[in-house]
Amino acid sequence: MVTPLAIFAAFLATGFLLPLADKLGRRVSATLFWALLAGFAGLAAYYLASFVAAPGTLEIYTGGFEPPLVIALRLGLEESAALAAVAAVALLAAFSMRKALHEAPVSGMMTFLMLVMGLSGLVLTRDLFNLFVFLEISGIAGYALLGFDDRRLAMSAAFKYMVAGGIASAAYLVGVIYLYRLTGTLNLDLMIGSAGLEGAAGAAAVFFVLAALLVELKPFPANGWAIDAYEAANPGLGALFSGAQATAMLFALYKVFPLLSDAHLAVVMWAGIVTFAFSNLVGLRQTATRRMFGYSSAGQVGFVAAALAFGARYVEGSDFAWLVAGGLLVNHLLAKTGLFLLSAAFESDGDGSMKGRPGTLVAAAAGVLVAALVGLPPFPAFWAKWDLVRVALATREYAFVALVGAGGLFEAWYLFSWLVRLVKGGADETPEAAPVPVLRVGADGVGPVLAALGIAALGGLSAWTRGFTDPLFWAPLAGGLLFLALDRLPGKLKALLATAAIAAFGYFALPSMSEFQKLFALMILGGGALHAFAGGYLTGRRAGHFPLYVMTVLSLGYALVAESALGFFMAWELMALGGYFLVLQGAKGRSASMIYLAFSIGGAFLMMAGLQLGGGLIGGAAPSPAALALVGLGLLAKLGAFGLHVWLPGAYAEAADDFSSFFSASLSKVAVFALMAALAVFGEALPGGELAWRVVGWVGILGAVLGALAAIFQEDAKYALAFSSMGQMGYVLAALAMRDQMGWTTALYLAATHFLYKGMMWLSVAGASLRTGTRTMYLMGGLIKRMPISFVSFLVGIIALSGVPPLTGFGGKWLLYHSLIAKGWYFEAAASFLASGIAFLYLYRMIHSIFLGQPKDEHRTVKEAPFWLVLPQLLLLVAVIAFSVFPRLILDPIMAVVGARYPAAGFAFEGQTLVSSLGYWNGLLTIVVVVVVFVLTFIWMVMNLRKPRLVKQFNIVFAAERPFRPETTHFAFDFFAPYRRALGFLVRGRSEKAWTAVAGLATSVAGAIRRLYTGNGQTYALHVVLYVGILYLFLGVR
Amino acid sequence: MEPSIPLRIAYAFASLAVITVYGLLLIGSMARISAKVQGRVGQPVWQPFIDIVKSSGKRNSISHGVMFWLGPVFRLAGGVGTYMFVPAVLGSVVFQNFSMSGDLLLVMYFIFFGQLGMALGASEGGHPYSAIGVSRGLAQMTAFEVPFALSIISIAVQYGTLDITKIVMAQQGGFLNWTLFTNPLAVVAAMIAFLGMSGHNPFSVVIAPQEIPIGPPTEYQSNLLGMLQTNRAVFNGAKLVLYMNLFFGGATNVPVMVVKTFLIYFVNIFVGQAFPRFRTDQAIRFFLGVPTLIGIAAVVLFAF
Amino acid sequence: MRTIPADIAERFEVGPLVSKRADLSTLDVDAKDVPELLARLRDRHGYRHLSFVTATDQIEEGVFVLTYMLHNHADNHSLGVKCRVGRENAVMESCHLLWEQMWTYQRELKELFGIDFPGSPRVDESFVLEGWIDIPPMRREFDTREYSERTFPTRPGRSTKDPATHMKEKLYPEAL
Amino acid sequence: MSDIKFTRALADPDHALKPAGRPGPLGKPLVLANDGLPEEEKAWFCDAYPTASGPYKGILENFLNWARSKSLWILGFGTGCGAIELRPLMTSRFDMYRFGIQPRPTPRQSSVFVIGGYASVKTLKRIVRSYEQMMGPKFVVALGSCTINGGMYWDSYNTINAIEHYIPVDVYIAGCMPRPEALLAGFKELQRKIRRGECEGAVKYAENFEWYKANQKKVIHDWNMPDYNY
Repeated sequence: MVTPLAIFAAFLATGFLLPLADKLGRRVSATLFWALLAGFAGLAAYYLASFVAAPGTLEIYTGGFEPPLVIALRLGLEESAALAAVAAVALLAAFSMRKALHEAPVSGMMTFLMLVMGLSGLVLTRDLFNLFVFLEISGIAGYALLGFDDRRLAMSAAFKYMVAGGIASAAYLVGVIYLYRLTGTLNLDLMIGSAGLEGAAGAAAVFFVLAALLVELKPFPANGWAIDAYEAANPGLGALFSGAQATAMLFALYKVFPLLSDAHLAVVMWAGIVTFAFSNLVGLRQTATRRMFGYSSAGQVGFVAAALAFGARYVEGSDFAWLVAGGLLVNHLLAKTGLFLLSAAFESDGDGSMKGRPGTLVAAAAGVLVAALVGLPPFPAFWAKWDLVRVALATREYAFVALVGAGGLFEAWYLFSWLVRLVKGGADETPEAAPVPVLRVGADGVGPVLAALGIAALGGLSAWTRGFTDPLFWAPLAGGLLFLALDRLPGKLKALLATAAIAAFGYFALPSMSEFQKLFALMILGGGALHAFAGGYLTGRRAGHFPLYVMTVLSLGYALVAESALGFFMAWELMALGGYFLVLQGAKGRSASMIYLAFSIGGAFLMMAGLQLGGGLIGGAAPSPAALALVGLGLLAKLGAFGLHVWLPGAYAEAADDFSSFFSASLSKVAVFALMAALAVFGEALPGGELAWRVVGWVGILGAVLGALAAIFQEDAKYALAFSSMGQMGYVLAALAMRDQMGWTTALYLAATHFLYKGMMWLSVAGASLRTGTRTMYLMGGLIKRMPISFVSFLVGIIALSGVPPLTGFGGKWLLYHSLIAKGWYFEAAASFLASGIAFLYLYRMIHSIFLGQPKDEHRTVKEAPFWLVLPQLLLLVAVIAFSVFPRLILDPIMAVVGARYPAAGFAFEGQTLVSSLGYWNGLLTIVVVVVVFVLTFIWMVMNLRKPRLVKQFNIVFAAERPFRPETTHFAFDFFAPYRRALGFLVRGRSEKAWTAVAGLATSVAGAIRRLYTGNGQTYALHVVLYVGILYLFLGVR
Repeated sequence: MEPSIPLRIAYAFASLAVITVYGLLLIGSMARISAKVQGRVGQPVWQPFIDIVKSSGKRNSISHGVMFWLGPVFRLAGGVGTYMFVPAVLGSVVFQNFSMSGDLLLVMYFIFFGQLGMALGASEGGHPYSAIGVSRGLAQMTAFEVPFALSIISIAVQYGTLDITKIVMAQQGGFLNWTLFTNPLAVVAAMIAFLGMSGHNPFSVVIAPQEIPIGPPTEYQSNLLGMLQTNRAVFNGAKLVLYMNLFFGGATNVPVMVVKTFLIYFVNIFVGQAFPRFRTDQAIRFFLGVPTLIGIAAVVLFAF
Repeated sequence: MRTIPADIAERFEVGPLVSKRADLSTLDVDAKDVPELLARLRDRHGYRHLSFVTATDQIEEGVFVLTYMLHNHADNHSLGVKCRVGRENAVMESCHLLWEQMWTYQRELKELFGIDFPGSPRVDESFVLEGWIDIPPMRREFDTREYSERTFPTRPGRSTKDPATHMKEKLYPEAL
Repeated sequence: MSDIKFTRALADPDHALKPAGRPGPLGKPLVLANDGLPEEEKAWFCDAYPTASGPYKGILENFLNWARSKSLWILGFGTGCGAIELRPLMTSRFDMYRFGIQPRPTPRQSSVFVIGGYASVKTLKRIVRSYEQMMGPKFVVALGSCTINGGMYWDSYNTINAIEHYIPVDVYIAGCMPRPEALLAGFKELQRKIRRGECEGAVKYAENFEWYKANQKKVIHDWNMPDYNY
């Protein structure tokens, strides 16, 4: 094995040779530079490979003597991994900086090499003073590199960096001196366990070393200098700082952990996590990309340090450090490197405006990088976070968990906002604005794509090593990748393929499902396949739609069959991520997708905490009210329960029409599934007991009332349907909260029928808005004559939704009221009456405004909706009719499922009659009576019809006048003005205002904290000194 | 005991015929009573029959489309169906109708069947006033449903059932057993809702004849109008029978039913002749005010 | 006795102030001065209210006399500003910027007298007559009876009787 | 001169001024009822001409005629000053409801059109439109001298002189103004005529459609509606 000393020799030699080679021409010196970097990377890879194959450590003693006489280096698995990381980042960064490096004086390349060498030394050395030397080498190289391209801003940043670095170095030296005095050695291994470290003096000495290393890790709030450096640095250099230097510094910190007492470690842990939360909070207000990445880097590094310290404090063995801190670190360094390189390629200058929009591949890479950084599956940070939170909850470090959650949420917000700016271009959401051109970045895209590939591979590896070998688990990702590869195919073909893919998933997944899971599989996978087919309704390729769609549907499918809490949660997060991107793809999806994301991530974190508290979803854990409450809150956010619903209308409405339909009809049901499953696992007890369930019931009912009320005032068809969905899911929630046989039967029945009729209505509206080119209802009208099938579908949908017998909806109402009254929830029942009455208003308004009334001249020639939309509607229509005629078809399986959980309580079928303790309902007889009466009446009408004359739209009695134009005759705008006068005050978006206030609070706090960062070097120096002092106080050394 | 299917259908037709004739006569006599209040002689009691014959005897008709034709079909089927789901006379095989299809909830929701269909038919007429009328009607409906629902919940709690026949059975044995006396608050709430349901003053803004020429049916004519007029009788009959069953002890024979429903309907006239009209938003606020509080009180009284 | 305010007498060539009643006077003025005079009356002399604008057809003199009737609410006085416009190609300056409702009167005058007000909103649209194709009916050369006979067919046998004579004949034939 | 045309047209129903509405080879009229409209407005209106339905005979028709006479629904459209005389009919003093007469706000549901006195050309257009929108059989009661021969407006430039030229009339009630009692008498007369089967104005209108239309178009110059308003 090549001795690692060769690394230093080679770097130093090359460093000296470079100026000479440069005399022969830049080409020669550059070749030398690249050759060295490549060789270094190759060596690091070789080390890594050999240590993975044969674990062990290689101790290198310089000069042939044993320590303490000589400096010792160590090379093991950990060191080689860190070296590989440094090398990889260095290569990518150098590649990104190639132009600047080639053009600047040769000293640029030299300094670059020195920096890399210094970082390698930090990783390898086992000697405290040698560590200082490498600290200084890398530090000085860093200052120099910052200024190497001679920009004024960079020079000033470099100076501030130097000041902070100097303070840190001074502290370090002081610490090392004391340590040497106390232990008589500078070798770390000899120092560990030395009696000299006992007592206050030892603690203080260690503290100085620790403080120096911490300061070098750029902790909040003493990191103003670092942020300035990130902002000013060349993006490639930023990557190097954020990726390689942070890796090396964290490694150095990790190295000194054995010296630290628990109090020291606590300081590291809290300093790290506070940095994570607050750096990200400040990042909220940031728009300049590199500065934003600077905050993110500081936060992430703090997070890794915190995780390291946490592991050292609470967990035996090094596996935790490997999995969690290592996972977080590698995740951070690859993602951040990729992002810095992306910003170099796309950003025109530091203010966040973009030169152009990336193509599909680079956009996908950007998505992967951001998602990875935020800790979404399947990337390494996701798995790391899961473990970290599990242990943190087990050790009751709740504040720590809360900070992890908060920091992650803030980071997600600004990073995804940046991503939106990148892939959509600009900050303007007006549809009239010219589309941002795609910018071909060529070689500059290689770095980010490589980073994304690496991170994805590592993520996959993490999953695989955790025992996820089930093909169904991999299906969402594989499906997404497959369709990404097929993205060039025509949209209609892809729609068919996607249908097939989802059907295939169902075919493989169904055999292992319970009846309960099958019921939801019908809604989710069945709905997924239907909507995949409907996805063919648009012409063109629909670039990017199908990969995300297939991934989302299949991850929902996996969520149904997941056998572990982690698997379920992964699928859940993946689904949220897919949903986010699908909403973002909508023409005006920006702000809607961001709000959706915030609630998804927040909700998911609560859920994760709950799952961990409960100890696992499937496979009996002890009942835990707190776990149920947390999981439940997370699920309520996904369900769009009242108060947590503010994301819902926008997300439903602004996504592509077919996905809106899937979103509302199918996706929302997974929350119901999860809620029911959670009840099965965690028990039914909530903190607060029955009263809490009553509150949940009221949340559902309020959602039903206010959702319906908001729906009637919408002019946009999709918003109306979105609010309607919110209302309908409110009933489901209320029914679920009853937790008895009738309640759950009601909930499942409502969920299943909502899937059927809401799918019909969304798709019908999709067809209408496709043909008319608008979603605004009053601009449509009279489409019944042009789109009769869509009309019938919508009509059956509204009859079913409104609960008018004889269609399926009535069953839902019957069950709801019977169960509510039987349960003794009388006022809930009365409020449901009001809600279902209000539902009539928006349903009528929609069908009137879209399909009836006056047709517009420009819609006189529109055609029926495409076959791709019509067929799914017809299938749903058949299902609705079948379930209407024979309610047992759907109620029998539901009651079987519920019966397995709740004993029958005076509620069963007698023949075709459903009998409860309060009454009875015979669906078959009802529909027979209605149909017979209807047919007889119809015959009566036809028989009495004399000389019927079919007339045109303006052949109406218009007070002896003639109508002026269809637009002035179609009564559709502000349809329920009297209602607005009477009850409009109830729906003025109080929830929206409340959440806006919360968001406003966060951003203003961020703004206030940002004032710390004055840009003044002296202030920053003061920050650093004060920070060290305060940390010392926290240490509580007496 | 249980009649055969053909016999049951025959009974249903007989029952329907009785309620239609009675409903029309009821409308005619109420118009005559109104005339008396205004110091007029008024139209003949049988005038509704003549009007229906006249409308059905028109020689031509127009239509705006299929849904326009189906509107009155929905409406009349809704009226007839509602009646079919209500047992009209306790213990009578003939007037049992098809009440075994479902309980009170079925009736309450089937009421919407005709309204929804009619609203759609009127919409296809393309007349803005139709849509305005429907908008007002639906808006008002959601409001009066609240006290009505509370009242229904109250009696469901009181009698422990939503089965109409059982509710009537529970009220037998002397008029003091009627809901009117055992649960007066529920009856008051329901009767106020009934005013809204019937669309007489002060809740007649839906069909305001001068302002939005009779609202939803403004484009309907000829036999389509005839069907709407017929429905008015049947539907009124069904609602009155329902109210009688729920609140006024039901009926064990036809004369009792006639007397009771006549008196219930008379409340409309009594109030309608004395009050001017509410605007829609006023009506909504009205129903969600005192009547709702009365309904809540009725529920509270029996539930806790 | 009212007098013409000094500033008006100074600026415009106005005729004498003719007092019709205690609360009504008229003032003759040249057509070209009308807008300015009206503005001054409105802004400085309290005649803020425009009661109406009308025309009379002085066919003998070959002119239309336009009357702008203003009212001063403070001292309850109406002032008619009169001007003369030639009947041939009658054109008058539009004053719709002074009072918003002015354009309605001008549109009426255009339709019934054929006096044009260039620039007045909607002045060419029909006002009360829909689809009128003859000469404006309020012009005195328009023969309404002839027009009616030409346009509207009548039931034959119409005769006119003097009511007084007719009733006398009918009720008291012996008196004749 | 116009009188001659008038009487001849009534005597000779085949008299046609132009070949409007006569079916072409494909069953569609050669000239559509909305041919006079601008191109972009044609699709808004039904383009068919009226067809005569009736007169019918027989016991059923007699019964229906009886019902029609007992259920006279007046179109609530006061076309002239005479409409003021309709209001007292609703009051307790005259109480037209006794005779099955009641007002109805829309022509679709009315069977009687009361022309309330003088009809200006502008109103005539609305009268024609409303009349055509009524469902047959439909009856017209013309009230006041003005409808008969122009009355005091006989020489007015914008008031027609005989309503009969434009829509068929069943009963005239003379007077200026006729008193409510006269109106009641007129309605009673209308009921008698209906029962005798003599009120077939709708049939007459359809059969002499060209003549009526030509008369209407002669006075209504800004024709912005189809020739027949369904």
